[in-house]
Amino acid sequence: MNNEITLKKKTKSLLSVASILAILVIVYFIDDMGGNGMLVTVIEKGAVYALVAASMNLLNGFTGLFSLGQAGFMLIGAYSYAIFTIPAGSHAAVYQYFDGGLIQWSLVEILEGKLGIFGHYLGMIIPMLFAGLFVALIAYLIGIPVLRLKSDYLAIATLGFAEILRAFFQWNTLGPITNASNVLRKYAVYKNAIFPVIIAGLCIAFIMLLINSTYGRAFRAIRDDEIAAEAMGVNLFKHKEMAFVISSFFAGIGGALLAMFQTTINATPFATTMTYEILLMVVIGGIGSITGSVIAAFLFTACSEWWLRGLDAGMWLGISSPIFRAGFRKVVFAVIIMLIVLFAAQGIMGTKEFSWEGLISWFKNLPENLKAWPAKHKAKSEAKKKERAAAKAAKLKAKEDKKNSEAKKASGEKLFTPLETFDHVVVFDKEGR
Amino acid sequence: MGIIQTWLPYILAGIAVGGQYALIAIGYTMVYGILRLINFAHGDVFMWSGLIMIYLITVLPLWLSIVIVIAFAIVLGTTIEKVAYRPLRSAPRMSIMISAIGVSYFLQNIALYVTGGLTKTYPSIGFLQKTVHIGSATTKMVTLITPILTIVLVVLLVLLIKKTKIGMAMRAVSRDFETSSLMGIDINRVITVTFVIGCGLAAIGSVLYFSNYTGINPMSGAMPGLKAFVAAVFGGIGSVPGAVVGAFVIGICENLIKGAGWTTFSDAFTFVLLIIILMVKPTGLFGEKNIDKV
Amino acid sequence: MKKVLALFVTLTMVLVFCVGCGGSSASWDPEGDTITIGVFEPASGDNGAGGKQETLGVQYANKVQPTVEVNGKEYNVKLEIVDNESDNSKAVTAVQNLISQNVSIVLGSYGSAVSIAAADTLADANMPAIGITCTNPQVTADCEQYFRICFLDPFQGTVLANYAYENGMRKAYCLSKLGDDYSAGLVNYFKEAFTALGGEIVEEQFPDKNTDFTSYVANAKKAGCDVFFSPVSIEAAVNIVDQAQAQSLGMPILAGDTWDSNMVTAAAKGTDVEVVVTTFYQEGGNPEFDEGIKAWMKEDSDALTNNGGNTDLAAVTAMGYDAYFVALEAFKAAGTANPSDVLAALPSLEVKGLVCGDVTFNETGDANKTEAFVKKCNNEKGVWEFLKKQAAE
Amino acid sequence: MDNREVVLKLSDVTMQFGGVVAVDNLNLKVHKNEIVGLIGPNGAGKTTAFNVITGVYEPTNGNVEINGEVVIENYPQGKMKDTYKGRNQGVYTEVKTMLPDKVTKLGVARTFQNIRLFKGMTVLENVLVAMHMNQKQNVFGSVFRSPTARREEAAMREEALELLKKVDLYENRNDMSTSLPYGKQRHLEIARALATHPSILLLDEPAAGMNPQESDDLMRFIGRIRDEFDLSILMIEHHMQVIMGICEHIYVLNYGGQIADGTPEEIQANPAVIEAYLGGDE
Repeated sequence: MNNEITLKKKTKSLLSVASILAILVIVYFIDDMGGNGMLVTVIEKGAVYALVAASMNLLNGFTGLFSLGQAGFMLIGAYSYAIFTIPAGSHAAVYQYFDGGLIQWSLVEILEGKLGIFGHYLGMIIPMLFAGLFVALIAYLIGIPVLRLKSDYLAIATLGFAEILRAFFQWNTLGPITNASNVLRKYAVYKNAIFPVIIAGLCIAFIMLLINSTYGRAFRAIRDDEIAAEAMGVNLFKHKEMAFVISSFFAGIGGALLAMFQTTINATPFATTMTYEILLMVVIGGIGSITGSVIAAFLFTACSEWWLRGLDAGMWLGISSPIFRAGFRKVVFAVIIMLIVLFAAQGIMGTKEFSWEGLISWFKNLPENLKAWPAKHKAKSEAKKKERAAAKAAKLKAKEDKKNSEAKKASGEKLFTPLETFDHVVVFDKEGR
Repeated sequence: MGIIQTWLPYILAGIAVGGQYALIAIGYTMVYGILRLINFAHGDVFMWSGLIMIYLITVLPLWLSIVIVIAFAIVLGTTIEKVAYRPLRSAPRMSIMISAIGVSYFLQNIALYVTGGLTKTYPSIGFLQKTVHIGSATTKMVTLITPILTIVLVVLLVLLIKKTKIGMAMRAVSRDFETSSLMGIDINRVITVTFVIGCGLAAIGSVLYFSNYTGINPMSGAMPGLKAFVAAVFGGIGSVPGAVVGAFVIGICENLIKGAGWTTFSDAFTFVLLIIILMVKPTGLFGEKNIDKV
Repeated sequence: MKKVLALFVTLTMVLVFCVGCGGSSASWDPEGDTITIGVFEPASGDNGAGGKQETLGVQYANKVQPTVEVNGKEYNVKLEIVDNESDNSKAVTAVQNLISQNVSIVLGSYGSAVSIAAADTLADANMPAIGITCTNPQVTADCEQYFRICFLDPFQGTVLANYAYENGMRKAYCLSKLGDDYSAGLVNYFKEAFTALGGEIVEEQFPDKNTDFTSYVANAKKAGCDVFFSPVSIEAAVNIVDQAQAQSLGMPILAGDTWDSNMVTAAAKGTDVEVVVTTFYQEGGNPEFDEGIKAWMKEDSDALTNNGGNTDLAAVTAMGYDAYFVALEAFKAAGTANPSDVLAALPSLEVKGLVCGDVTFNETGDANKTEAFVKKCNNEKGVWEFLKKQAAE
Repeated sequence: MDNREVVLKLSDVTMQFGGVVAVDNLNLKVHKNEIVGLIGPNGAGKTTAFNVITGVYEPTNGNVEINGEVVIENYPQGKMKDTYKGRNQGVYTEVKTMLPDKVTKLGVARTFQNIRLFKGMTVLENVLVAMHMNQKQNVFGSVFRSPTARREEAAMREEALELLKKVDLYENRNDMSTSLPYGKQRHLEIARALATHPSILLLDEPAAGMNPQESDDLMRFIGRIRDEFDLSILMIEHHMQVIMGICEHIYVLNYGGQIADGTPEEIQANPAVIEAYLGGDE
């Protein structure tokens, strides 16, 4: 069943290059030939979310930092990109309540004027990189105080920062730059779905390479055991800050791509809900697997925006039912997510990553696995039965114990004795003796 | 006198909303104290208590509705604990937090489906919504009742924790989970009781809160929940009096800020406060310092 | 061999994925027997309530007139409804969803931000769209595909300012929602018009998800204003009315079309809060329509729920009803339901006999409207009372 | 007297948690290439002493010298000096602290009482993490696999594999660290500590859970690595056989306080120690 497959390095590279090219060509032509609009939309949005989910996974899955600031960083990224690429001629219309705003030029136009079409794309790439770098800078500053906090405090503090950022971007005083509560639009957007796919692909490749580098190993060491990592000479703060900044950089790029995808942005949707959605993608894909995050991002987008829409509209897969009304799609979605969290905590990929060997052997073993499945299932259910029986026995015993202890209590024995104090057990400051 | 006249309405509003946050915050702080878990779903239990009230009041008398709402919140809270948290108790901390977020997402979406996304209006409970005059300010009766009721409930709760056997068990479990289970404390029972108390208080909070701010939609629980959590952190998580003090501080400051004209940042302020307290005194006002095992 | 096999497997997978989910984006098929109209409305999120009421109008119209004769052939009209969740990031996929369902025209949305967000996608597909109650000028400004049958914010803001000034109000407290371009925009136009008339403004914003309006009401009182202008969503409206009552606000509340909802009247019933709104339609303007839709809502429990549990009409419902007939007229005028032909027929379209008045479009695609209805809430009965027609000048 | 160079010196170290004094005025010296034992009943404060040395806890009083340099120091003044039991009154210096990773960089490596391996990693990766601090590439070089980075990575790998051979884990190099049997996990912890190129090694109960045969092997192993890597070793251990077998000098703690120190023979004859051990539950 477990026939190991090994491919030569050259073969693997060849396969990778071929499939990447194939995907790019296909994406390009589907969009170019005006193929299925929904498919293209899902590819675009999926690519953006794949990048953001991967960046969140770098932080949550690989460095063990439970950060919930992703939406806030995307917000900064989206705005930093949009502000510098709104054509000069559109400023008056976009910033209609702020006399055309403060910035009166567009990088895209300036560079296009000098360098032609190449300049046009450069004019998009530079603000995008700027968006990433600016977000990285903000993240660096936020990281200094926040990263000293432990798990859940970190989560709540990053979430708080994201909310503060959102209020800040909606502030009327900043209106001439951010357009306050009003939407930003007319900024440069890509023409073909291949653009977000390539950018997201490159960024995800960077994240993959990082994870497999010696720094990535240090990140994972921090995740597995902070104290041991520190004892092995890993500078906790420096590495956490590094992971935080890099992750935020990509969240910023993701935000810029999302802005392009949406063609208009305002700050309202970049709320906690968005972070939660990204987090759920990471969980579905598997915490600690970039491949999983990517697959989950596409699946999540396709399901929530496309395949399950029928659940809202009364008709799905040819089944029509009165319970299929507005909101049912989200209920189904929430149920699926809870099932995954509770019963398949590993998600789709666990901590495994994509490899050609894995894929081929999966296909090869598929028929056998399918055949073996009933037996396996039977074994599993039997194991579960046993477990249940054991649990029952344990419960009975516990009951008996309790009875005994109650008897003891009755006979005047204390229920619990003062704790012995160990040198390294949790020690409290207050309530000294 | 002039200053008091001007600011009285804000302070009153702050005290009222502070009391309501306090009732929610207790649930957060007690659960965190014992399970070390931010129960993200707590705000949604609060929202659901409000929703159920709307449906109940159409068929049942008021007092019975309130009783059933409290019972419902307790059942919902303990069920969440049994289904979503208990199986993950030995899992990494991140998993159980994700489960909490998942439950919150689930409860919100169910509410969205049931209500159809429409804002429902909370039934008016006659005497709570009566208008009263205090000096220059005019307000609802509930504004006055909330802080009194909150303080009475908190005193009862503190007595429960300090004087009864189950309270002692709760304190022991929050000290050291494993050791207390070795000492023969039924951990599951303690946790259930914690959820019962937390959710019951949240349900009472929901009656007071929604009598004051009458619109309920699926997201109604999110913001009060988050603020209550911040209050719990501010007061020192695990400490009941701390959570109450924190809630009043947040409620009053928030309204004073609005009164000062900084309305854009009234919500952001809560988080600024959170971050400041985490930087300066991570254990909060009354928190207990603990040292990690090595 | 393995190499080839693997490559083959990947390619087929990718292709299967594309084709399997694909299907081509063929436009309308005249040989079939249906024409699809896309309804792009929020059913959840901040504007869920309004979006649902607007959708109701379209649904009722579809019930009244389920077929249309185009070019001598009778076609069934089918509605394809998507939820844009009042969220810009969902709006693009939602409208794309409609386009890929081969709709011939898109109606909606309640809330301008989502309409603006969808504009580029509609333009890419060259899909005509009719905004029903999205009043922000930016919706149609740069989008040739977007038309609308309602008045605009600059108009409405001016109307409201005129009304306020004419009734002796000189200092206005303006409350808008942070991050909501509808209320921010309307407040802005109101401010411009009101200050031009010589009035004074106090401006504040409340954050997302806020339900506690105590301090805002207190601020308005503190500032000694004459009118409380808050053209925000229905969700906030209910809470504002409630707080205004609790603190005896002592000044009228003025709002725009969003507040024209039975939920507001329900909240104001039995209180002494004075609520005045401008709107598109006055109940009673067309008795036949009123009776018909009320009867329908009584029969259809879903519709009744979506209307907030009673049969009081919202102006947006009437507007939704009109929009549907405008769409049908467009098909007739185009002689086909091909999106691009419908688009070509829209600018010169003239529709009469609608419940909210006749519709013609100007060069930006906006309806030519010169008057808005001003209504006041009757606090005893909990219904709207027609006050007057107010013009901008 | 021992005239070898002193590599690790603790003076007046006191560690107090709230009202609990976990380590009380500990004075300890480790000479170059010496193997020193730290013994005492459970809860005597041995691990806490390790945590003070490695910078995990900031001592409430006292200082730590590594290779002749004071790296951690805290002599409180004023009201505090009466509160704490540390008795170096009159001497006040500024508080000096050091994070654990810096201490490791100074050449002090440690193992843990309750094994702390990186659970999500293979045996080889566990060792490679410990070498991370000595590599010089920045993150970009490392991500883009610059020639230097490749060379460094290759060298690290080679060294790690060498190390694994020495601790008998070469065969298991690609196994997950948690899948190893208990004894091998202890070996891996030591290998990982060695990979940081330490001059002082702190072993926290390396023989815990081992049978006599295994602890014999461990004794020989510790002696071997001391010679091979030129180490000075401070170890906590309960197996008297191991302690008496290889330690040159032994310190005995009880209830945080230091009750005796000396050669194994002296310790075995010390009445206070016998009292502590027979009176205790060990």
